[in-house]
Amino acid sequence: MPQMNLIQAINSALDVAMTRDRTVVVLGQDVGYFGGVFRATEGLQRKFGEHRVLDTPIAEGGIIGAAIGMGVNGLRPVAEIQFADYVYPAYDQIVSELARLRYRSAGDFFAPVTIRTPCGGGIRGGQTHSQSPEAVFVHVCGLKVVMPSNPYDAKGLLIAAIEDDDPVIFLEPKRLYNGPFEGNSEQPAVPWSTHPQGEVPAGHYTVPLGQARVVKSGSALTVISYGTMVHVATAAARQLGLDAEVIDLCTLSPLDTATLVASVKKTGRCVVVHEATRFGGFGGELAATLQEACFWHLEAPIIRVGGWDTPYPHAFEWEYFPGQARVAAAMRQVMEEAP
Amino acid sequence: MPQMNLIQAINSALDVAMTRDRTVVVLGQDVGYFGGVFRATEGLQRKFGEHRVLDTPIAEGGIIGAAIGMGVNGLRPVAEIQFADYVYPAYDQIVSELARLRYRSAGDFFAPVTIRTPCGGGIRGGQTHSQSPEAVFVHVCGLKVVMPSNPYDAKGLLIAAIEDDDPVIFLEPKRLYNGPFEGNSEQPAVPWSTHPQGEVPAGHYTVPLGQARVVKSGSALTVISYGTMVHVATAAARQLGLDAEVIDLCTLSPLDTATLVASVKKTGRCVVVHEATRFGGFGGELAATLQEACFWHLEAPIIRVGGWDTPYPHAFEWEYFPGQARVAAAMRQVMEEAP
Amino acid sequence: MLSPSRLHIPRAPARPGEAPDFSYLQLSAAGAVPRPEITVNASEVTGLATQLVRVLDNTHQAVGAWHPHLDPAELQIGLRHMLLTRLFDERMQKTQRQGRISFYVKCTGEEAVSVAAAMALEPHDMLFPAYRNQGLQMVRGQPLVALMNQLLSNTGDMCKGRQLPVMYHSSAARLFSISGNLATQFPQAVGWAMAAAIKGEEHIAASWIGEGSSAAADFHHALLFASTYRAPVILNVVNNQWAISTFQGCAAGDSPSFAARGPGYGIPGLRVDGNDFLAVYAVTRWAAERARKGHGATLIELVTYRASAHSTSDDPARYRPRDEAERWPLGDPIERLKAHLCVLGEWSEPRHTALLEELEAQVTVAWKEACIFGTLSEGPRLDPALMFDDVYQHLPPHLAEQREQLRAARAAQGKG
Amino acid sequence: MLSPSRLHIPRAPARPGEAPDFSYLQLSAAGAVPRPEITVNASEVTGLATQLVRVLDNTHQAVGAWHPHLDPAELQIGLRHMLLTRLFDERMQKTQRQGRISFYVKCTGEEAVSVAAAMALEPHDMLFPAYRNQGLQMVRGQPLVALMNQLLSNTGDMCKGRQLPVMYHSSAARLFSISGNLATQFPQAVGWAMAAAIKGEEHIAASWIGEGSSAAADFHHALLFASTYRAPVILNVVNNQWAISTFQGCAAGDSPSFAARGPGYGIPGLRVDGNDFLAVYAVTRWAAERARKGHGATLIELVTYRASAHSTSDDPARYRPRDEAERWPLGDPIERLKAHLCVLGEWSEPRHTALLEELEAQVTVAWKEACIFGTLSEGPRLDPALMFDDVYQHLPPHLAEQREQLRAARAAQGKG
Ligand SMILES: Cc1ncc(C[n+]2csc(CCOP(=O)(O)OP(=O)(O)O)c2C)c(N)n1
Ligand SMILES: Cc1ncc(C[n+]2csc(CCOP(=O)(O)OP(=O)(O)O)c2C)c(N)n1
Ligand SMILES: [Mg+2]
Ligand SMILES: [Mg+2]
Repeated sequence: MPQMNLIQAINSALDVAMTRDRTVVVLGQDVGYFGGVFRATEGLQRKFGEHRVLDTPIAEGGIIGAAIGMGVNGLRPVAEIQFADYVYPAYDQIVSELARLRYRSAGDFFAPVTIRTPCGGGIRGGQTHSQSPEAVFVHVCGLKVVMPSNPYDAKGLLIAAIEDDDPVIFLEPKRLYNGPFEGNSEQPAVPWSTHPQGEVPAGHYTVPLGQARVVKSGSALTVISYGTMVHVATAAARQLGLDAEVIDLCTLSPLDTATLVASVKKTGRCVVVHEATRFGGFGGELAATLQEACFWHLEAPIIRVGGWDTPYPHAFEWEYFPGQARVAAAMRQVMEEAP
Repeated sequence: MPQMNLIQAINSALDVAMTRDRTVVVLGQDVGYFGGVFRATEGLQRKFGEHRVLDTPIAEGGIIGAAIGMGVNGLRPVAEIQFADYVYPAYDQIVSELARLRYRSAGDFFAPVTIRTPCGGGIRGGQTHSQSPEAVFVHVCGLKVVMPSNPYDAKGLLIAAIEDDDPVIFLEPKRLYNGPFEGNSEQPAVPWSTHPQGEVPAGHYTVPLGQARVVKSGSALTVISYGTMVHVATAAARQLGLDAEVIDLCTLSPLDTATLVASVKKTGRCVVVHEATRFGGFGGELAATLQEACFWHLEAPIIRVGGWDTPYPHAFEWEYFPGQARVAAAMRQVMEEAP
Repeated sequence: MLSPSRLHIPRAPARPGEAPDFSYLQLSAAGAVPRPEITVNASEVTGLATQLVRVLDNTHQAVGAWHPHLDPAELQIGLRHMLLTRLFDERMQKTQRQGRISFYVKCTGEEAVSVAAAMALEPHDMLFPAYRNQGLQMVRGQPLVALMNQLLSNTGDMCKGRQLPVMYHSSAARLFSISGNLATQFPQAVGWAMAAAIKGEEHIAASWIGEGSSAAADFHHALLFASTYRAPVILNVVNNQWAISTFQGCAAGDSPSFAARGPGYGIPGLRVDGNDFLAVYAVTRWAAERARKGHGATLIELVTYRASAHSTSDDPARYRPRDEAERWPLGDPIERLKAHLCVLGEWSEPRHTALLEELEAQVTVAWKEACIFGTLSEGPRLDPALMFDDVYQHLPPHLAEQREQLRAARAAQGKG
Repeated sequence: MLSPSRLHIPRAPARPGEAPDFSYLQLSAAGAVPRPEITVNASEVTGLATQLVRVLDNTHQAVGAWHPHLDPAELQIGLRHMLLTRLFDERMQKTQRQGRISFYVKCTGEEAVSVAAAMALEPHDMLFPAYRNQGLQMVRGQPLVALMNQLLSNTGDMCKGRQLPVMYHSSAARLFSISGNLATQFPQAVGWAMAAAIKGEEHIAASWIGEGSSAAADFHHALLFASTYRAPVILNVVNNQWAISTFQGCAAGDSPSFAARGPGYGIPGLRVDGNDFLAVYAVTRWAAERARKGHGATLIELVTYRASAHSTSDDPARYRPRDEAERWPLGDPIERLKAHLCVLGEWSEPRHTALLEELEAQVTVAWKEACIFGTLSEGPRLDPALMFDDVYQHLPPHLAEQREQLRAARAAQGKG
């Protein structure tokens, strides 16, 4: 099976989707001739032509507004926002229009738009190239929100997102583009080619939206995470020698609550981990839901680990990032907690 | 003491702030000559002149962008967004600029902008005049987020917000503009003049930001809420004859966690109520924080009540709205819950 | 702040208690404005952005290069659509006053803007309306009962009770779903047109926003994307002089006109008498041909006047002179087309009266039929559980659960 | 989709492997463009949006109505600032290549855009720069060490380690904090200028964005608000032909120029040779006087060329011909001013060499001093606990708690 890094997997997903379905079009800043600043769309314009891979002006609101119109007219647009930090100028078109079109027209209109955007820190991007804004999308009903943690899932989820008739916010943890990352920037980088999830089928397949994946089953505690933090959390559990059940959400909304509840009922302990700032973050939804559903099974409070409630500072990237130490501390706490 | 409804209290706060401080300016759509579609700025332009009460073009992003510049240049702008549903075109300027300016310049620059906007449903406004978007602001560090539940607090909090050097999102539950509302649209409307919190001092006072208020102390369970839902929750508890401790957050961010934790530790039971859609809503943060801080005191899971996870539908406003019945059901549940 | 303010404040020419003043309006004589080839470059026709295309002169004759030479039968159809629009508006306003619907928006005085434009377009062209374009619905043959059902949020409501009144839609009639968020449809129309071009189709898109809404970012995005990709789209700005209480000068600033925003993007901007059915028709037709033949977008400013309140929630007497509407210099679009038809010998007072009666009866019949589907207070009601549909294509588990909760709660209350 | 696409796709005139082609550029001869009164209306000077204001002719003489008649000493200062900007850029680029700083952005070839403009403004005027305007920092006397400390995120960093390199600020020098989000500063500058007018002050604001950034909604908001309130502001669009890999034609579409967007808003749009120090100075001065005297805003398009990569993360050879920079028809701003001074007899090769040496030494000394405050890999480091400051004016409880957690965790690891 071919080895792909996460960028190549995204590229392959776009290639496969565009080959199978002539209505799939790609648009965004620098995605055409250049192939994208992260090379996710490399070669697509050459292969599918300038009319299906469009370089756009730097106007995120215009990109999504136009993509909605294209979607209404029978195309399946995949829009790239160059960094998740720059999605906010499009927030109105996404929230007020894209998410609500099917609802407000009682199903008469819809726009199957997929919005891809690199998110997360760990590349010295400072406060405007590091954000993880999933929380401001999961709260918007009508949107689906996806974040893969590896090349295999990335390709399968992206194809599923493109083929889905609902709008999907597809967040790509850019720190994982080249290899898995366990949270230690001083360790030598590992490429995806050394990782089983770097094995990616060349052709068409989907990873269904709306399903969480048990990365590793275990009985001591449940660790719920997504994106980069899946690797950090797995490593932290390994480091502590804990038999953790690690769950990768894959799709954040709609949420696969059943899988989470089953796991927490089994283990009785739970840590939720994300890279975004914690206050008002998606971890709140997860912890709130699980304490309600699993209250009588819980042996310790559910603990959330997230980025500090500050912008992502350039110089203190690794003190900001919720690395193995912080995740491990939380795991230790839920294991030890007693009245 | 004068009787004021919530609109008059807002108007009085603006009047007092503008009288005391010549740098306070008001801007927004229809706020000038007309006095605002809800009349919140009535009479201000006549009193303070066209140069301090500005009618603006219909460009929310431009309003906040300009307000930031004004704030940087020594003014204290109070911007009105006509409905909270229309704040999204300004989301980028709010999140990327207003919230981060002090941080990114290490305190060298800041913009003391207050953004007032009517939120919430209950006035047959349909999906674009009913939203409660607090969750997409509380997650943004650097912003303060406030929602009053009565005229007295509204005036005191708004003056505090204007005088604060941090940016404040000031959400006004429009269903409360004319009177308290306990969630039953079929009951005759009650004006604020019949309510003690409709007594509002004419002059200057502040209600400090960052402090929750115990509306009614009690021992059976803690009910945490804000805005319109404070009244609904209080009525639901009364209806059930429960000795509930009802807490009005007043400021959602930064959150007065200490008051909440103390109460939940005391009562051991908690219901969180808001009008916004539940999934990914602010209730998640509250429940997650409290189950962590009060785990060993909890005798039942914390239950959240919110709007359904759909847009606010015009015809089913009262089925959508989390009224007394739904809140009461949740209270009953936390009181009865057993393993 | 010791010095007096130096800020410029745009002022409405007249407020309540003052005499209406339309001297700011630049008018051209009927027939005075040249009609360029559709292949023209924006920079060659910048004059069209400040002149005013008019066809009907003071004697109600059609004159000049923009005269569209329509068949009288066509004009009669236009008159019928405009009259129906007006009668419908009046009746619906009344039903709102009676508490039968929650909200309404009239387009009185602006009927030609929508009716003439829709008639100048092809059935397959896609329309992206604002909330004040009911004439588009009429021309595209939307049944009055269907519109009324939407206004009533009743069991026949095309929106399943989800939208405020007037937020119609019909994919079959190629009428896009109306949004409560101003101007968002403008870049969407451009995207739709881009898709039509990508698919190699000849269909074009057209969209309408108010002059106040032209301040929105979406206006800029629409012009920019239309320019970059030469999208086959017509972008209409309906300048009815008011945005709720705010005078058009607030959104215009020092702009020579709203049409004048076009040439800066390389898009021709045309200013047209929005109360002149023939002029609106002709200009729309020109822009449609231009778009269809691959020459790109056109920005059209339709100069008209919002003769009624902003909506049923508004009282214009608070912010503009009471008699301003009467003093509007471009007259009434229905009266003007009627007079033209009379001059042509193709219309008469008796025919007009008969038509009015016919249309009123039509509205009355439709209203009765609609009420059978329920009103705000009476008759059948949609199942509230419908509120969970169409959030997504397929109902996800959490919404299924919430729907169950609602059903159970209603059952417990003896409802549903 | 059986038919071929009819969409128009804007194309760069040349891509790698093709011959550079600047035939699309409309140039005017030096001295050819008239200089209007500052009281002029936008509509009277639409021609200025497509012509090109130039002062320096082919023989390096200053000619025409826009000749600002600056003192040679002033010109020498301008040359010094531009040279310092370039040397600084080159040295900082090298330090990035050596891994001493994480990121850098050069403005090579665009030095006049910032230096001449800043010199034409008053010290109390407020500047809202983009990330490629380091010349503004030089003219406003920002110490090199302070700039370097920011680049290094070291213990002397004005941003306390929070911002990417080049995101400088100084309230004392009236240089606004640079944002990573494109164009957001444009409407902020307008708001600042509105406040100055409200306070009755004579200070004006100026802001700069790239031509690619003019696509952002903020561009529209800025022009609109500037027009509505006649804000005393100068809005500069630096057209350096490229936005990363995207050619200027993508944001321009069919627009005659970026300056041409102005007149549609009633704002004069001037197109100026951005590599002609004197022309940039003269046009900025004109716009500043206009703003200061209450005649409102000006939109200036500065036609220049981004001679280097977009940033240290970019390789332009992937998307444009390698020799494109050399073929840029408007030359190099430093060379041109130098030649002009030489022609005036106010400069010479030996003086130039001496100045270069002096400035290089200055940069070297500053770098050594900055390194004492720490680099990415060596020397002292800011206390990470600083990251919790300035989120709010006063530290709220939850951040105090998080700061404690960080301190405790670091102490446990034997750090901090
Ligand atoms: C984004 C947004 N901001 C504000 C509003 C509130 N609003 C509704 S209609 C209106 C005035 C619109 O005026 P105009 O565009 O001129 O259209 P007209 O009503 O005159 O047809 C305003 C401010 C809104 N619906 N959407
Ligand atoms: C809102 C936003 N969108 C996208 C980006 C990513 N980005 C950074 S620089 C750039 C190109 C800007 O080009 P231009 O405005 O021409 O300025 P130049 O770099 O040429 O000086 C882009 C797309 C961003 N920083 N902000
Ligand atoms: Mg209007
Ligand atoms: Mg550029």
